[in-house]
Amino acid sequence: MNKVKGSSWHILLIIICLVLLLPVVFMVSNSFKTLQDSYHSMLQIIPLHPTFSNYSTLGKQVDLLRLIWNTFFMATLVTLGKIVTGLLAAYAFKYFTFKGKKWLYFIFVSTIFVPFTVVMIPNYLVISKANLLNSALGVALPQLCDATGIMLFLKAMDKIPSSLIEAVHIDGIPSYKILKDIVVPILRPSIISIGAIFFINSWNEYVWPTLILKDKSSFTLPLALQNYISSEGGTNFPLAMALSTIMIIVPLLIYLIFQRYILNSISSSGLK
Amino acid sequence: MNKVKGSSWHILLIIICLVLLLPVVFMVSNSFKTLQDSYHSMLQIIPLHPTFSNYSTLGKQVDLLRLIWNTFFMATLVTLGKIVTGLLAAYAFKYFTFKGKKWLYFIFVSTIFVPFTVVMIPNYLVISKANLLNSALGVALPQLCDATGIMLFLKAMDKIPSSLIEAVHIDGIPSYKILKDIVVPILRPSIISIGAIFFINSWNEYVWPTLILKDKSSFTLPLALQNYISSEGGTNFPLAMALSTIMIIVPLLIYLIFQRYILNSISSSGLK
Amino acid sequence: MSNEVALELKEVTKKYKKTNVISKMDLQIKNGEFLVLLGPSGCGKSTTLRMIAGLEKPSSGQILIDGQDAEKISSMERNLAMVFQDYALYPNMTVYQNLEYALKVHKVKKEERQQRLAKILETLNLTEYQDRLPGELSGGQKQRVALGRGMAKQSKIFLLDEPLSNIDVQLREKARDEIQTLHEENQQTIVYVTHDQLEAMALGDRIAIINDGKIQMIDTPDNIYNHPANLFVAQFVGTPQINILEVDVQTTQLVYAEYPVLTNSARLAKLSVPSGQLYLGIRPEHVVVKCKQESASELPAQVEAVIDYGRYQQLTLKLEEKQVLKAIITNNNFKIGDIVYASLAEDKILLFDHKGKNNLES
Amino acid sequence: MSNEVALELKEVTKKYKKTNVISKMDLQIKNGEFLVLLGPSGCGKSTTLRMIAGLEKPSSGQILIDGQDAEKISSMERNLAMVFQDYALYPNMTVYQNLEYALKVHKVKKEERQQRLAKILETLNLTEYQDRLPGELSGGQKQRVALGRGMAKQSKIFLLDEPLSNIDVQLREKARDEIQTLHEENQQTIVYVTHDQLEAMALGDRIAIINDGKIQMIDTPDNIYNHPANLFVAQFVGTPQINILEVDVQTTQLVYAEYPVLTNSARLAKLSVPSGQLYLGIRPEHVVVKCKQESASELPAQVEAVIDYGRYQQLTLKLEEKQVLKAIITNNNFKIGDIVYASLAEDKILLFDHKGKNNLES
Repeated sequence: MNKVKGSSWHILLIIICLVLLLPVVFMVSNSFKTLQDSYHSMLQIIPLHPTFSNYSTLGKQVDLLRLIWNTFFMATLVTLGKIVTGLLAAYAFKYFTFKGKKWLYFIFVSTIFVPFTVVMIPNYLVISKANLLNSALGVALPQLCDATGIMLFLKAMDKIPSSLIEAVHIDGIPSYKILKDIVVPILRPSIISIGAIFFINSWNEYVWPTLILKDKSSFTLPLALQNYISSEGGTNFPLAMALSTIMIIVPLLIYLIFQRYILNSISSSGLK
Repeated sequence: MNKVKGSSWHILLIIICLVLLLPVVFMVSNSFKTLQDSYHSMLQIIPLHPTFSNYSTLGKQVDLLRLIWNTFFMATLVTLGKIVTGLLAAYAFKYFTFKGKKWLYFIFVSTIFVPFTVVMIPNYLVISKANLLNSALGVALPQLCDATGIMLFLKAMDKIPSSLIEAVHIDGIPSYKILKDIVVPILRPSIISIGAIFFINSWNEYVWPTLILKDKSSFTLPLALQNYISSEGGTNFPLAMALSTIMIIVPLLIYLIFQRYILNSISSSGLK
Repeated sequence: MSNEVALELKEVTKKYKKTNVISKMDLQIKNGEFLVLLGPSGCGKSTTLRMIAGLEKPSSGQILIDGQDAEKISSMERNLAMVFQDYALYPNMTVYQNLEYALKVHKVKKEERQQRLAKILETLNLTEYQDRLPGELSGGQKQRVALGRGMAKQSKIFLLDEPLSNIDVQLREKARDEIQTLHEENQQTIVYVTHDQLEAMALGDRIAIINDGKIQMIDTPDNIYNHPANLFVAQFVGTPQINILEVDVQTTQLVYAEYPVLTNSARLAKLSVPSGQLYLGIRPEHVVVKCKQESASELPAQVEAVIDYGRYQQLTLKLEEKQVLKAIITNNNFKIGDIVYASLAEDKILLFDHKGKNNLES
Repeated sequence: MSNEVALELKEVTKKYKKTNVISKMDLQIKNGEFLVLLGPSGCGKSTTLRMIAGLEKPSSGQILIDGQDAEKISSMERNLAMVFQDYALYPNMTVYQNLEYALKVHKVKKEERQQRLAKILETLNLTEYQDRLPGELSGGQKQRVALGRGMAKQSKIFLLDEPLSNIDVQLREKARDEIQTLHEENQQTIVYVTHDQLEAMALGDRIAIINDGKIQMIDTPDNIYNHPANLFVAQFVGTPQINILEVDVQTTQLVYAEYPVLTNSARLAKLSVPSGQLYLGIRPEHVVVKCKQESASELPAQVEAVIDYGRYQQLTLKLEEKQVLKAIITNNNFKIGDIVYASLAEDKILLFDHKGKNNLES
């Protein structure tokens, strides 16, 4: 790739980066402030009197491990479900031919444009009738497949040369083996990074879980966080920030662990 | 592409499609039911006594046009912001070289893994200090750039052969002209479909706008909808369904208008 | 008789969106034959191969494999192997695993697998690379692995789709020799697609030249070069291209401009073309270039370009009215701008009718 | 003197991740010269072109354009045009707009633009396609548009990166002639990258053969073919490849196996190679094949393969111990399995030292 120096572009990027990062810095910094400091000097980046007290208070008030486990379990369930259904559906769309395929695909993609907010109520009724309130499964069930996932996997499958699939067909390999032995191994980086995105989205989900998870013991992190944000913007601001900070640890760990796959699957070239 | 018949795959797709569609059908159907019918035969697809009364009641209770305009204006603002910043940043990442680029990119992508929920509170404080509560701009401002958009545009730019950009460089065309005359026209289908996704996400946004938009006259559709869903699952269910149905009209229209671009940009091949 | 034919196409037609890519193609391939499908890009040669492989279905017509209707048997049961232009190696498997995979899925016993593959790896000089991934191989090595994967199946029919087009020119000659040796040793039926006429000439027992979805000629390399069935075949085979002149038929001779280029009246009489125009084809190596005019049939020309290829030289001669004549010579005494005289070897002249463009003597 | 040199590379080195892609390359290109950079893929020829274009920066060394240090001037100011392998046409602009775009941005007046482009479109036979988008053109047409875009800039130096590799073989000959004609008319300095030796021989005033980031030889096509500087050049140029035999130096003769293949003692004396082994190179057209042995220097061999290319035939002969000898003949009387005798034309024999592989006589 041709690389040209461009200092004005460099500055633009740094500004965008700062805009994206500032709230995070601000959040972490306030989680180490006393309630008083946070109130008086909220925008101060380095705390005047750094303290761990918010974290210890939090540890006393809520069962942090349980919260993390609940969130993790639910997010894992959703992620696995979306990966499996997404891969199967994308594979079927890509490599099989049948009547009405185009129409089916058209409808599939249209569901991307139907907001989850809107289908939440019907879903709620189904879950409640199925007696799955207060369970991670109840949260996960209606999310086990979604069109976005199918689209992302379809896009990823564009990278597999069609001759590869044809070669396997001529060799008479059954479909499920092609998927298992050829498609999945080749798509591994894409699966990991798409999976990471699924996981994070589910990890952060708030509105839908509030409907299903009423019992405090089934709460996920975003629900617990909401408890610290009263309708008018936070009774105990540093405490909320401490919980927020805890909440981003797992996503960032996932990013760090899988960064190789994630960064590569974004742009195959040009950033080396 | 080699296309093989696969009836079991066909069935799988139809099932997934039904799972995705059923809540929508259910929602539309209930919006035409009387309160009583909806209560007694909620799962009945075709209403026993179809009625428009829910829609007319809704028309009396809320200013629908204002709601739609508010939502539309906010979503447009966010979409334009994300497209402009995303394109500029992606262009800079792709075609320019500077020190620390890899690090900057690493940080950029990491912000995808920082949930908006978590940075909501700091953002809220900034917006409230800037006196932007109850305004669409207040909702839009912290969302005017995001790393996901940059990633999507970077991915789209992979499709532009590097030789094309090199050719323009040798011809001595300034960067802004390359972006305007070459990159943007070539990426038009991607810009439209990425823009559509941005728009829909913003259209459906609920949590963040509730913090900023307190005044009823500034409400967007999801906020109004929430008013019809009391904490325990809906006092007037058909009314909520009617509002939901109205809410999906604009997204679906956008899908219908731009379907050519959207479908093409998902999978460049194999679905013809 | 019937079991001598390994593969047969009967009036096969393939349509995409109402345009015929292949029109009523008939083709018989004998057991053990090396048949090359040759043609320009988009002529339908790859589509033909893909239909034989079962990757595409004919819109109409029949494909018979070993006398059986191919439509009733799956790609696998056709008992054929295919090498793709991009090799289509499984990137997640080592060389050995690539060769082994199909056998393993079809439950060939481990011992037999090992024996078979050891021999193939040996033959193709791949033994030392057997644990590498395709990404770690050079183009030539990948091509050999693709060949090996096809061989491992021990199928009767071997299909090759431009297998040499992705490897370095310098290695192509060696790879081509290897394919030929393999064919001699295993005597499989081979259908080989290429757009490279030299490759086709070197490899094929017979060559089928395809254009516009139709077989233009199917014959041995020698006949295709020396007795092309029509103008397309004549122009497609041979570099530099055959020279084509428009000539007038006169009672006892053929005349280009005012020069009588063919005076053999017995030959002309056989043609039964009363009068009018013909296309005359003469290959560059049959154009004799002289410094002085020795007979009235020699065409005066100016040397426009001289290319020295080492083994031979190529002259571009300019006749009257922008007509260009290329000549291949082996002792170059000419310079750009020289006025020369070109004579066409009469017995090498080919004649094509002006309308149908078919060879008038074949 | 200095203004005769259009382009100069001085000890240019290019490293990627510590491996040298180009090592201390020196190169002078004269005004109006047509220089071809020829080499196998990955040899560094494209990198060289890209450094000249300013798309890559040398790790060390200097590039001078018209005597000016290129590092101090931008790609644009280098006053050069480039044609890319994939043509790099702007897909969103018509043919006319593609040609016009750079001129428009650089504020060339509308009238002049129109005049210049009309002429170019005319020359390249593109006038009727000027309103089409690149997507609606054939490969050959795209290639002409890419050429035209380069011509529109009227730059002094024209860089071409394998411009013919993406068009049909049948059209390549014509396209090549066109490029040559354009060069003759405009007398621009051309640097042309290709991996195709025939293309290089046909086009280049001089050819620079590159391998492993180094220039192996830079000379006229004729010298490169007949007096290659080393074994690499000898083997890279010419199809089929030159035959290489390992021979022993004896006082008055060179001996292959027990056959004295070179007995010219005066020539041997000049070599000043006391004894030991040499590589002997002989091109296939200089191997004479006979049915009967006439002298002791002729090598007995068996015919292993016969390929008829129409204009000539290629024999693959098997000597003792798996050594293969290829021969080009024009009247084929041989069949596979025949026992024949091959004599090597003494004055055409090339000799390379066993270690450095350099031509001992050049």
